[in-house]
Amino acid sequence: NSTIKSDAKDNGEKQLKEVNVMLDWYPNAVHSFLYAAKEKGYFEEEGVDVNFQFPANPTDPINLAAAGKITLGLTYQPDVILAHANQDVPIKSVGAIVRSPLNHVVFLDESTIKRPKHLEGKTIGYPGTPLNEAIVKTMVTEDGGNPDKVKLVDVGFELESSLVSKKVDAIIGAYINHEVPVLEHKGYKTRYFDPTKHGVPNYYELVAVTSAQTLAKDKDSIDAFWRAAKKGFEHMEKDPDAALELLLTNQDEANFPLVKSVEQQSIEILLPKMRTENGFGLQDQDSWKETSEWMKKTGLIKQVPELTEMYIEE
Amino acid sequence: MIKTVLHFDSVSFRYPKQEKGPLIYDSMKFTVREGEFVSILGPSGAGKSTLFRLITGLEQPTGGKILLNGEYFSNRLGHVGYMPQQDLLMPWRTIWENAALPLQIKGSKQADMRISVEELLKEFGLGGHEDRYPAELSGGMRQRVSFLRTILTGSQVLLLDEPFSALDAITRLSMQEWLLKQWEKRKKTILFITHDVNEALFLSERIFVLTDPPVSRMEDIPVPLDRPRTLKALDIPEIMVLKDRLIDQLRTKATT
Amino acid sequence: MIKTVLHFDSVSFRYPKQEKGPLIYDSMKFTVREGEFVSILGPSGAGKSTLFRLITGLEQPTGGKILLNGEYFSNRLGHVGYMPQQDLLMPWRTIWENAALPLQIKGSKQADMRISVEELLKEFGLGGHEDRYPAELSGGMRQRVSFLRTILTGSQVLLLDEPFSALDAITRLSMQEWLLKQWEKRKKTILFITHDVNEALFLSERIFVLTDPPVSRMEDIPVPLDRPRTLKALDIPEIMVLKDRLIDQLRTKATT
Amino acid sequence: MKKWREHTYSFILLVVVLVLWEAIAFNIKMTFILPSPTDILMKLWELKKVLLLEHLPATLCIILIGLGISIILGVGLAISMNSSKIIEKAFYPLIIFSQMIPTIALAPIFILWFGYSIWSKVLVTVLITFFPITINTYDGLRAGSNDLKELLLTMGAKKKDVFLLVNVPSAMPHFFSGLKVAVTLSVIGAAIGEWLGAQAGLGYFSRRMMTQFDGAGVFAPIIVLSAMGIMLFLLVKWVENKTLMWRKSE
Amino acid sequence: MKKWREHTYSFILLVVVLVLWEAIAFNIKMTFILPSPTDILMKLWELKKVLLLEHLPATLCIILIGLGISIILGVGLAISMNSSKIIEKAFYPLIIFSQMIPTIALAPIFILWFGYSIWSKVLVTVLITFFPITINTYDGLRAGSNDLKELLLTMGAKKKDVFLLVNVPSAMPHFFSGLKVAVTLSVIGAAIGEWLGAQAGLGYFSRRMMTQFDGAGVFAPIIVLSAMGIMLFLLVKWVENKTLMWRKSE
Ligand SMILES: Nc1ncnc2c1ncn2[C@@H]1O[C@H](COP(=O)(O)OP(=O)(O)OP(=O)(O)O)[C@@H](O)[C@H]1O
Ligand SMILES: Nc1ncnc2c1ncn2[C@@H]1O[C@H](COP(=O)(O)OP(=O)(O)OP(=O)(O)O)[C@@H](O)[C@H]1O
Ligand SMILES: [Mg+2]
Ligand SMILES: [Mg+2]
Repeated sequence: NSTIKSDAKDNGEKQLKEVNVMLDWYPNAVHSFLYAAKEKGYFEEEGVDVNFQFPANPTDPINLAAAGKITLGLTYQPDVILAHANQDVPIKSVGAIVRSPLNHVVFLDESTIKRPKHLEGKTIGYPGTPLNEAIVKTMVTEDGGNPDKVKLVDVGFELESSLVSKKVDAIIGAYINHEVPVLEHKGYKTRYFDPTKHGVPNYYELVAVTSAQTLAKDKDSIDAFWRAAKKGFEHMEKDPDAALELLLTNQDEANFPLVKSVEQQSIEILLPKMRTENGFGLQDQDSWKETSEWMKKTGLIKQVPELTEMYIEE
Repeated sequence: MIKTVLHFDSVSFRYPKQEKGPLIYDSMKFTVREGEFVSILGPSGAGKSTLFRLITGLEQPTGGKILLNGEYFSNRLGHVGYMPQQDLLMPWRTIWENAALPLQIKGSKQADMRISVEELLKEFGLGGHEDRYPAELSGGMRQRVSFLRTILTGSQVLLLDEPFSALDAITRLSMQEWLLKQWEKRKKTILFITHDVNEALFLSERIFVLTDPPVSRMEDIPVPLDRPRTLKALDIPEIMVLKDRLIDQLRTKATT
Repeated sequence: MIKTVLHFDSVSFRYPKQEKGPLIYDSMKFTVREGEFVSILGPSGAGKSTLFRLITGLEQPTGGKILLNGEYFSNRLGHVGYMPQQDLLMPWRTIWENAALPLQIKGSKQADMRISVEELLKEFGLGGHEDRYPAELSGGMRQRVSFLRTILTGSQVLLLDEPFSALDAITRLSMQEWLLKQWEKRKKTILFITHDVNEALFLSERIFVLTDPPVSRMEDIPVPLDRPRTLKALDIPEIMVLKDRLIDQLRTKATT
Repeated sequence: MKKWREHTYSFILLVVVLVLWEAIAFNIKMTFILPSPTDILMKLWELKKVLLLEHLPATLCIILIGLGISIILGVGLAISMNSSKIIEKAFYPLIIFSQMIPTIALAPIFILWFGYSIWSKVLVTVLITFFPITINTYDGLRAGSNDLKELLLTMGAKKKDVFLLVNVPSAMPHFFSGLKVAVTLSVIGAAIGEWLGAQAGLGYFSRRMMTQFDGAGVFAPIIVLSAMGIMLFLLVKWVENKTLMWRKSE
Repeated sequence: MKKWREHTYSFILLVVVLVLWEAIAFNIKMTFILPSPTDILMKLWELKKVLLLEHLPATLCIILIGLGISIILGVGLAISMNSSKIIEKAFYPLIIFSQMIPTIALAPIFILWFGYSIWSKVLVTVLITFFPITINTYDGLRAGSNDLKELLLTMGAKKKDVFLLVNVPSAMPHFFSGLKVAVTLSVIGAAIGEWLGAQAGLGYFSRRMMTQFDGAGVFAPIIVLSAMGIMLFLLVKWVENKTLMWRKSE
């Protein structure tokens, strides 16, 4: 595909503007719309040349966006709020991609856990982030349980293995569109609780952020990127299988060890959470407000940041 | 009958690393009896130190057998007291600790060791240096520590490789006298490498003269002197003749 | 007028580590002129090697001054050729490489070095051993390599610390003769530590006799013999008397 | 007095580094990535109780147990390999192999075996630190002078005596080199170990702060960790100087 | 013939370890945590082209550049510290300090400076590997015999000569100990470096497989990584034996 790109340039079309995007993780089904936009040439049509990078640390997309090293970073709404509240990190969310949490409390199907209250006395593995602690606490409290009776263990990178080797009874920080289907693929049936059904606000799992400076400088390219992304999403929505195929064949097998059946399942779960009547990506002040206030209530942040500082309205 | 302490039965030897090189010993035979004092003379590089390495068991003969006290051991290590040509003091041990090494290996008690070692150190003119490290001693002092260490092995057979080469005439004389006294009192058997013909004549009952390698026979020369000997005795005509003969012998061996 | 090569001007010395210990030299004075051959005798531990360390500049006097060629240097290193008592060969270098060390330091060319070193090795009876490592040589052979290395410094002043102590009489004689020839031909100044009174008498013009420390004056004894000397010359009555006097001197010094 | 003067240079360099750091941090103005030394210091003061009383002991415990096991294991292996060609031939490649495996890949296995107890963290520390001790001690044991060994044999010394009287003293300087590297690695080892799952510890705390965009909070526990590591290092150096006293008299 | 026999033991041990591993893996039946050797082998075969032609060169490149810089830096530092008390006093604490900082804490800073280029990975490798080289070389330089140094001084040798003729040869065995540890660490260093951000490399590939819960896929690149590390180690050992030939004749 690189030849196609250079051909386009040679043909004397207007200079493409470079846009560097850092994904929230390694490429997977959630990024289908981006790869679709790239492969279908939507980005090029809009006059931007998009490069994808993968982060080493979960915080890299925010940090590097703030430092101006990348144009856009995909990250989590609560992290954007945290970054603002704790350190005044100068970033703004430009659009919501996944509109509700994928992060669920997951446990094995055979488990005796039936409702969040049952987590009392159980051990839960999590990747060591305070956000997950707050989610568990909110859920257990809302269900009438005592959150102090839940034992949380930071299991680092090993969510799945800690669960299947029965070192923990449940995990949080696992995604229903990735960990759950992967476990199923390996022969482990699981069940899960949706945090939004148990007192946690319906926060955006995935948003795209940029720095205030970059926004001022590259507003046009970002807008162009977003228009193309929307087209990509429309394609993904219309023909998920084709979009997935684009993702899978986009990179060679060497760099792309995805399991097709897992990603198919993933896309099914994702689509309803990405779709909105008001147009893909649109952000809602209520979501920012609700989430911030919940975070303040649980002690994750000390005060609610200025809402308009955190995102741009279209 | 006097016991045979050491017997070389057609011993041949070459250093394993010089596989293609010449033999140093070629089916050599000799015998040393209990209580003898034998000096070994020979040109530099003849194989004197090598002889000691064979006797101690540090090297194994390429051919033939070495008998100790009439018996054949395939592992002869630990049967004789050996003073090597280099002093080989351990730089990380004090003089006292260096000297006490053989006692320590035998597992003697600290207290017993202290007394005997300190006494000997004093006798050898090393009193007051017990707690210094070898690097702080003069060459002759180090040699005396090495000698002392050999004595403390308590072996009945002593192999001394140029033990007094770094000592001045006076210190050397007193060490020689000390050694003779020990030899007489304790009935030790002593093999003594030296380059000093006078020393050999003064001390020993027999003198072995080595030629350049390969050596297949050592000249075996008895010393016709009674005990106790004085230095003056070396000036009597008979001994002067013997001395000249020895020097001549060494000279011819060295030039052929 | 004959130049003064070495002058000790009230030199005092004690090893820095023995801060509280006795002085080894206490305001000692002496002078050595160009082309002299001086032997140094003294009991073990008297300070002979220390004297050399002072001259070379490895140690600095606690008091007084050392003049070389009439000049005072605070750093005397590199002005004289020094052969230490221990052979100090580098275990990781072959014989040839060990001997060539001083030439290498001076930056001589490989090719030039090869010839001169190999010739001397042959002359010292070490031909054919050039490529072996020190661990494979006999004690006397190592001493000759060390001696050779000192000669190759090419210095006009040589300090030799018991250079021939590990050699048999014959090899020793040939080395002595070689040294004398060099000394006469090249007008070297030589300081020579030995324990062998005969050697001192045979080689030198003056003999310094050290006492036990602290030394403030060395006995300075001229040798009344013409050159070239033969070994037989040592047996003439005048020398026999001198020899007895030397031995007596050493003995009294050692016992007081 | 002299002791103090000796440290002047390291102090000057330290100040230079700190000033430079402060300047860079001030210029890029991104506390969440590169906090300035004063930020860190303030954070340190703020968190002093939590860090020193809660997290430091947890980490120190892992480090000390890990190092203890490493020394025993490393020295033991070095001795066995030194005394038997068979063991050497068999284990040497395995030991090297053990070092090539990124610890993180083994994390799930450790946890399978040890759960989230201290032992999985200790194991990581051991895995990282035993290697320099083993290699250095082993190389050191071979450095003993052959002449000395032979002399001891002629005195009727057993293999054990030769070992204790020649090999061990000759190996000491090498062993200490290895131990110094190991002590240093142990700090990282413990931190990595804590990332595999922990409830407390300086590495755990630091990583937690990373998710909070709290740059100073990330570095404060690391400063404590480093201080502890340097202290351990100096301790080893002190023991080394005491043990190898004879060196000075050379 | 003899050469082959020498390796028999290591071969036997290897087989024993593999069989045990296979048995354990078979028993716990959790391929994604502990894949069996046969699983890994099959995966290796399946991925051979990708691993050997694409990811191996990427990682090897990081390792070689990193080691090269480490050797230059480590030896350079050791020499400077050996030749000047001031430098030693100033840098020694800083060098130790540099080792105590968990690399991951520095990752964002590296990336800020170098981006996701090869240099952030090389830097991690250098940070991990230069230390054993520095410490060992430095300790080795001090191990030179004083008597020999003095002898050289009397021959009019300059500081430089003494250094080259005594310190360097005496430091060689120590240097090689350090290099062996460094080579081993370089493999982990490169792997960690790749986790900080990479698009290719064995460490990167392994970690990606981790997110896929694919045990055999995690271990296959590690096996390649280890094989490469062992090869490098053997190379160093071979050079060591060539360089320290005189040891044999002792
Ligand atoms: N490096 C040192 N540190 C402290 N004391 C030393 C040192 N070297 C020698 N001495 C002491 O200085 C005194 C003189 O030693 P020196 O080596 O000069 O004697 P020497 O006359 O050469 O004896 P020898 O004939 O035995 O070689 C001795 O008492 C010795 O213990
Ligand atoms: N470890 C060794 N490996 C190989 N050859 C050796 C070894 N030790 C000695 N040799 C050689 O064996 C020969 C005899 O050496 P040896 O040490 O027995 O001589 P020596 O009679 O003691 O001489 P010296 O009087 O000089 O000490 C010499 O040619 C020497 O080079
Ligand atoms: Mg000999
Ligand atoms: Mg001396």
